[in-house]
Amino acid sequence: MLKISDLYVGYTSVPVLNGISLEVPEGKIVTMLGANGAGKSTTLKAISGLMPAGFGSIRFGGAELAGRRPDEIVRMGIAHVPEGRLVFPGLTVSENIRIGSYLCKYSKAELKRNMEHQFALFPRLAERRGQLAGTMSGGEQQMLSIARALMSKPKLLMLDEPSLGLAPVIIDQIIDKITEINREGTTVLLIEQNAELALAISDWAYILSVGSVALSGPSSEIGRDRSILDAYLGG
Amino acid sequence: MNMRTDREVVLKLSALTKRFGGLTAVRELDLEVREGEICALVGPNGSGKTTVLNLITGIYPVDGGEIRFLNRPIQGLAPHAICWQGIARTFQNIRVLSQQTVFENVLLGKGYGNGGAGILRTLFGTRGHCREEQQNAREIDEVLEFVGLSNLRGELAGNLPYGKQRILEIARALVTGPKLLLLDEPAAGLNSQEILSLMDLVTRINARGIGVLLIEHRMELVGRLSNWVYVLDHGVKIAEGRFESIKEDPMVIEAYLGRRRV
Amino acid sequence: AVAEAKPASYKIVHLAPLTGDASFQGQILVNAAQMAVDEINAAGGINGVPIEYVPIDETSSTNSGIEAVRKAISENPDAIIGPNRSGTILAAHQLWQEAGIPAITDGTNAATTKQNNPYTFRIQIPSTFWIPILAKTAKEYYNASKIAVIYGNNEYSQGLWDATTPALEEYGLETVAVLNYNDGDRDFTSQLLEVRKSGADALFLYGYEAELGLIVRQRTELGMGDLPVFGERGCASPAVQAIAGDENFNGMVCSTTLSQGDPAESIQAFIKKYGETFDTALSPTHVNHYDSIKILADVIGRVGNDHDAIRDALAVLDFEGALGHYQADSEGNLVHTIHTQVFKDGAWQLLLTEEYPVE
Amino acid sequence: MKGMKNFFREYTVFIVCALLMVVPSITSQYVFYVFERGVQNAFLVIGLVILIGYSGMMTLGSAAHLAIGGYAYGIYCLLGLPPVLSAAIAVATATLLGTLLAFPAFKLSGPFLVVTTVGFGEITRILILNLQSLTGGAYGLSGYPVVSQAMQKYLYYGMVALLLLVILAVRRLGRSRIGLALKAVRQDQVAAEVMGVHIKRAKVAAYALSSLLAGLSGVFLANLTGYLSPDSFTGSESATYLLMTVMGGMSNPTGAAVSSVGITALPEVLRFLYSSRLMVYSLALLIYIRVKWGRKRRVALVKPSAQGAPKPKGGES
Amino acid sequence: MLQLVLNGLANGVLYALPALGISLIWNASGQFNFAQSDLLTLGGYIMFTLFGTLKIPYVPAFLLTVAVMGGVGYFLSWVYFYPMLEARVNPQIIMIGTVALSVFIRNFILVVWSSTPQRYRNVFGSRALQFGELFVMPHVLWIIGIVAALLILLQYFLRGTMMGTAMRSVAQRPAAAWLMGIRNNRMISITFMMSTAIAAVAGILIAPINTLSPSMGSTMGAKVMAAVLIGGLGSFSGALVGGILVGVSEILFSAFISSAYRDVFVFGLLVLFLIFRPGGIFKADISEKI
Ligand SMILES: Nc1ncnc2c1ncn2[C@@H]1O[C@H](COP(=O)(O)OP(=O)(O)OP(=O)(O)O)[C@@H](O)[C@H]1O
Ligand SMILES: Nc1ncnc2c1ncn2[C@@H]1O[C@H](COP(=O)(O)OP(=O)(O)OP(=O)(O)O)[C@@H](O)[C@H]1O
Ligand SMILES: [Mg+2]
Ligand SMILES: [Mg+2]
Repeated sequence: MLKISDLYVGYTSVPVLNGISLEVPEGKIVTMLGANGAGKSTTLKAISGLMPAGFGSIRFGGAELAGRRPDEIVRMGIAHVPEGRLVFPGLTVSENIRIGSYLCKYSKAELKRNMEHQFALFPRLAERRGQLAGTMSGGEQQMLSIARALMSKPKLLMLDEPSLGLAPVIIDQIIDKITEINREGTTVLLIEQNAELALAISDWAYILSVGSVALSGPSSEIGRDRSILDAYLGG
Repeated sequence: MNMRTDREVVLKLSALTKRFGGLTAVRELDLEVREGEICALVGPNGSGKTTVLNLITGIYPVDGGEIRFLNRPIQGLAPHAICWQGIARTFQNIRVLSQQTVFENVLLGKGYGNGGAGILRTLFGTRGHCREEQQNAREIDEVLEFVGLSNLRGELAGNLPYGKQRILEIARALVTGPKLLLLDEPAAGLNSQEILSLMDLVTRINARGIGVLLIEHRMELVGRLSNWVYVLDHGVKIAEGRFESIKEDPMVIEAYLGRRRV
Repeated sequence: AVAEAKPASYKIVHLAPLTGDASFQGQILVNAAQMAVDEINAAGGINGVPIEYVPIDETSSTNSGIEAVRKAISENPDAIIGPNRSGTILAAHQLWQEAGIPAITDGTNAATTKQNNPYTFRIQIPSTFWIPILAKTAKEYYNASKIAVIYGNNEYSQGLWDATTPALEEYGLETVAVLNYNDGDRDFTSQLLEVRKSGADALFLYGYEAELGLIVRQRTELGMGDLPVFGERGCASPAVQAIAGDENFNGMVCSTTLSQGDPAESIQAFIKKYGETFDTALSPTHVNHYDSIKILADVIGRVGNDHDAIRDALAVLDFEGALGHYQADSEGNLVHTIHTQVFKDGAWQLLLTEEYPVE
Repeated sequence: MKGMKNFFREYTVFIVCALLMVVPSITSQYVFYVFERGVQNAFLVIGLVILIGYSGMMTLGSAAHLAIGGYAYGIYCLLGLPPVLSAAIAVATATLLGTLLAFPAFKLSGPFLVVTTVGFGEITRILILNLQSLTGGAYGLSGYPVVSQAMQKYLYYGMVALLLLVILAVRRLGRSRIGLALKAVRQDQVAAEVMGVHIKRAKVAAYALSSLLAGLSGVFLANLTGYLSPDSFTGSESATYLLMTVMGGMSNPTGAAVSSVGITALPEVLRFLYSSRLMVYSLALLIYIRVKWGRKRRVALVKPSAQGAPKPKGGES
Repeated sequence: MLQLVLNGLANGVLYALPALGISLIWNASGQFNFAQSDLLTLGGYIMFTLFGTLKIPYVPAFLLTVAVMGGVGYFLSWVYFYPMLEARVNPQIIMIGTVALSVFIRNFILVVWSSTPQRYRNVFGSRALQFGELFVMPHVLWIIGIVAALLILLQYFLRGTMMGTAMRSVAQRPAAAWLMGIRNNRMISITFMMSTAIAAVAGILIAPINTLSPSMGSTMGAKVMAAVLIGGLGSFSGALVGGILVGVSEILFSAFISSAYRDVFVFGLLVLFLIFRPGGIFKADISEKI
């Protein structure tokens, strides 16, 4: 479904991504692991167009993404839960969730049903519908960011460290949710620092090291040898 | 209360309360950190942990109760004054000066207004001023070495990866010369390997005699580091004790840990 | 001045506000002067030498005005016309004094000619004379006895107010209300209602165009249209008329240099020609520099282009211009005939003509 | 390459001041005056570098500080104090009154602060306009002793020398802990306070220094023009100073000096445009701002094949 | 006394009208546009040309002016605001750019229309309505109505519609808004079109009441901004209340205390407000979450 070949991306003149190639097959959960600064977030930003791709190609279901604006890419069915939450601080919790469905022309009833879905998943948010997102706690904002992305019914869902700052009990729920929506047909590209967790639910894993793919394989295999994994994660 | 060191109390919160509009974020909280201890503060999201740090460091005004540090009440003091008393912290949402270099960010921890750095001395570039600057630079380099950021000294802080920025915040806090360090989710965004080196760092900091109050959701870290754990839920303390006993507490499991992990 | 070789041209620099809030006045000043220059040059110049006319933007602020004066002096002209702003004149007059260049300034503030600068001339009547003629008109044509005064908090209007009390006393008029406002004010209801309460039968009004127009208009809006308004020459500006609207302008009495209602043939010819040459409306207040050029041409034609000779000639000037009769007083004011006129039924009518009494 | 750039950054200030020094001997009176005004403005603008460039506290009231300095000088002189003493007290007065603005600035930022400074500027101007007995009101203030025409040249040399010292000192300030505290005011006050930075004191320092420089500039202005009028200290003058600060690169004192001289001269250079002068002038500034900052920062990647770049796995592209 | 309050009201609604535009931009783009008051003047001049000079009937001329000014807003967002926002330029620099823009527009007007004050007919009638002892100009009632209508419309648009929410989200977190599929550049263009259109409405209404001159807007500008802040930046009701408060209190002050120090009073009032109630009257009481 998503195929990245030989991608170079950089901030200044120094490339952060050094010719990355990876593939996300339809209907699967693929995870990216790697040390701090390996370039995982940069890869997602390149896919969703937040970072312009330098060289190489990013193909999504046959269409080339490189060079397009983020809103076009998102319109093609990609949702990106960015690093650092990026909720809209001056919008209320409800408004934040509602804006997640900006592209889906839901009817009033559908919108309401979908929002209630999210509130059921995160009861904490339901308690705080009217609160400004900027005053929510870190973990609450993380929930909001995920809920917002789930509103849009994407074909490909990209999550950048969804468990960041969440209480263990919530992480469990999120993991369940990810597998659930994957079962319903959404492809998932997941970045996760908690390698065990990520490997447990994903089908395929890529390990990034200083801007290139160091290792890839079925998650079950990658997870088997901790020592190799630890070597790469050490940065 | 089973087996806690009976060393001197460094920080003592009694009946601390904070309200935001109709919401009580922290309710009647009693909490102590003792000398040389690593205490952990855990709890579900939005249970008021960060708010407690904000109250201690004077960012939010206290609505009720008392905060004593080294036996002196500190509530009502301005944040910088509290820092000068010896409390330093990091932030859950990283707050480095992204347009400044790593070195400058750490220099910020040297403060302004508590001696040294006089305007006239700076403008005229007196000898004393230069000596002070060199002294500061040496100290900062030493701290950067200690946390392992020496090689990034001249890098813009905003360009560092997430994890490194967290370490940078710790370095900045160390330079203030704290007696108590408050860490708000230092392990967020770190992978298992990096968590190991963070643990090592915190242990080394603690070994310098600096007390630590740690907020964390990564239980492996809490379990390995902390002498004492406080659990908050909805702003109320629901349990305290050693990690081993806390993790068996049904209330804590229900509200926070979840069943799968146990 | 007989054997001297003639220069290629006589250079006259004209400082006028061409940018900023007063720029429309500056444009009229320059238009009028340009008209005179063109006429003279078309007729062969001054003794065969053409005038080189250089307008320089004085801007509407004092600070950059000073820079403009320096610029003007650096052009090394035979004479300067302007500046137009009293502030600029006060700030910069020493510059042309040091350079020894005579300047025919146009500031409304009488202090400008009291600086002991023999090179400063001023094509103006002291405000001490503008006001008495208004008072006289009020008394003789309107039978007024109780006067209300509204003036703006600016240097120009305050200068006029200073001259008002003695003038009113001279004609035995009683001041029943004195009110002021700040530049930029847009609502004058309270001042006008105050005037009405005072039972005044004439209103003396000093200020800049924008506020004048609004006050005159709001007077009618509040149903005080019958109260005659007396204003110094600024009131005759077409801008004031435009803001107030013709229908609200009836009963406006102005003292002016040139009266559009003046039936004299030369005046009507001038007005006609101006209208044909430029598309900006003629403002009777600002066309004086037509005569300034004519005066300089006359003087240079008589004494040549030596700065001090020009200065000396200006100091004893007695010149019959197209728009009036000009005489120098002891301070260097080039005083001239003035009139009062009233706007009635859509046109200006001449009321009074007065020659300034030079001692 | 980088060394060269650093060298340039360190030493341009000397080159600039040396160039300014030779101005009076090679130009006409009129051009010289423009330079004098430029250098005089530079003091104020360097003050704004501290206030806006370092600490991010915008102001549209800087002309008021200038006015206070100038008027205070004139008034003290007219009260009979000797000029040098008057100048010193005038600068002190400007510093004191300017520092008052730090107090609203404790709480305010962004547009709130800007509009407050607009208000401060207006209040000052109206007071000058209305306190006639002291300030001459709308008639303006003149008649106080000024540096004579003959001595102007030496005043100018003095100003340039002082400018050099001020630039060096302000630059040192920028690199010091105080400068860092000021930069933290702009970027993250909360973090700085928690790290022990006395933010209020830093703000007071910034206002004090910048109004000191503005006061100094005002005293020079009073001496250059010999006449002060309230219309020289309006909001649009403040806006011009703001633009000078931006054009100088916001937090670069040397740049501020260069842009002060340049922008002071620009309207003079544009005189030939007559009435469209200010239009062209402001448009030029706007375009400059747009082009300098608003360009899309396209990522310039080293071609993977280029020498020195890390070798890609998959060969050339 | 009552008459004075009425005058203040008449004065205040003129502040409230442009204040709405400033609040809109603040909400919908997080920018503070110093050129807003000059855009207002520009609107007045375009109306002057269409209605006063070319004698196009009022309503079509009105609509045409608003449309032209909307175009100006689009143009400005396209050549200036959007590229600056996209390049993530420090908002201060963007704001300073608007200062230059303001000078430009004022001088552009000066060059095109000259500085001669102008006027066109006040269609709401030029005789004060008399109620007993009190005088009210008919336009005051009209403008109050228009401000109220705009206020309700804007409030509904920004809070109640998806588009309004999207606009605010672009202002707060452009990157995240992009990820919601919102076209930032189009949103920003629409924001500026709306704000210049509102400026045009304000200019059209104010010009025949005040005097149309190149500095018409900027002489009001500082006090409009004070009104916005007193009312609460970003709040539409605040714009109305702040405008009226400034308008009424300055008239009362100049009537009873001193007209010379009137502006000192207005800005003093502002400073007091900012000290004791930073954020103004209508301010959502939120403290930043650390
Ligand atoms: N604005 C920037 N300018 C320059 N370099 C940057 C910038 N942002 C990030 N980088 C660099 O890009 C590299 C990759 O960053 P990226 O955020 O993709 O890493 P990551 O794998 O997601 O790490 P993390 O685990 O911290 O999220 C890092 O080395 C970082 O220093
Ligand atoms: N400034 C504020 N205004 C309003 N509510 C606030 C504010 N700050 C915090 N809150 C609320 O107080 C509660 C406690 O927040 P706090 O940040 O202390 O939680 P936390 O325990 O740190 O959670 P997390 O683990 O997610 O970081 C939250 O529900 C939050 O929404
Ligand atoms: Mg990342
Ligand atoms: Mg927290």
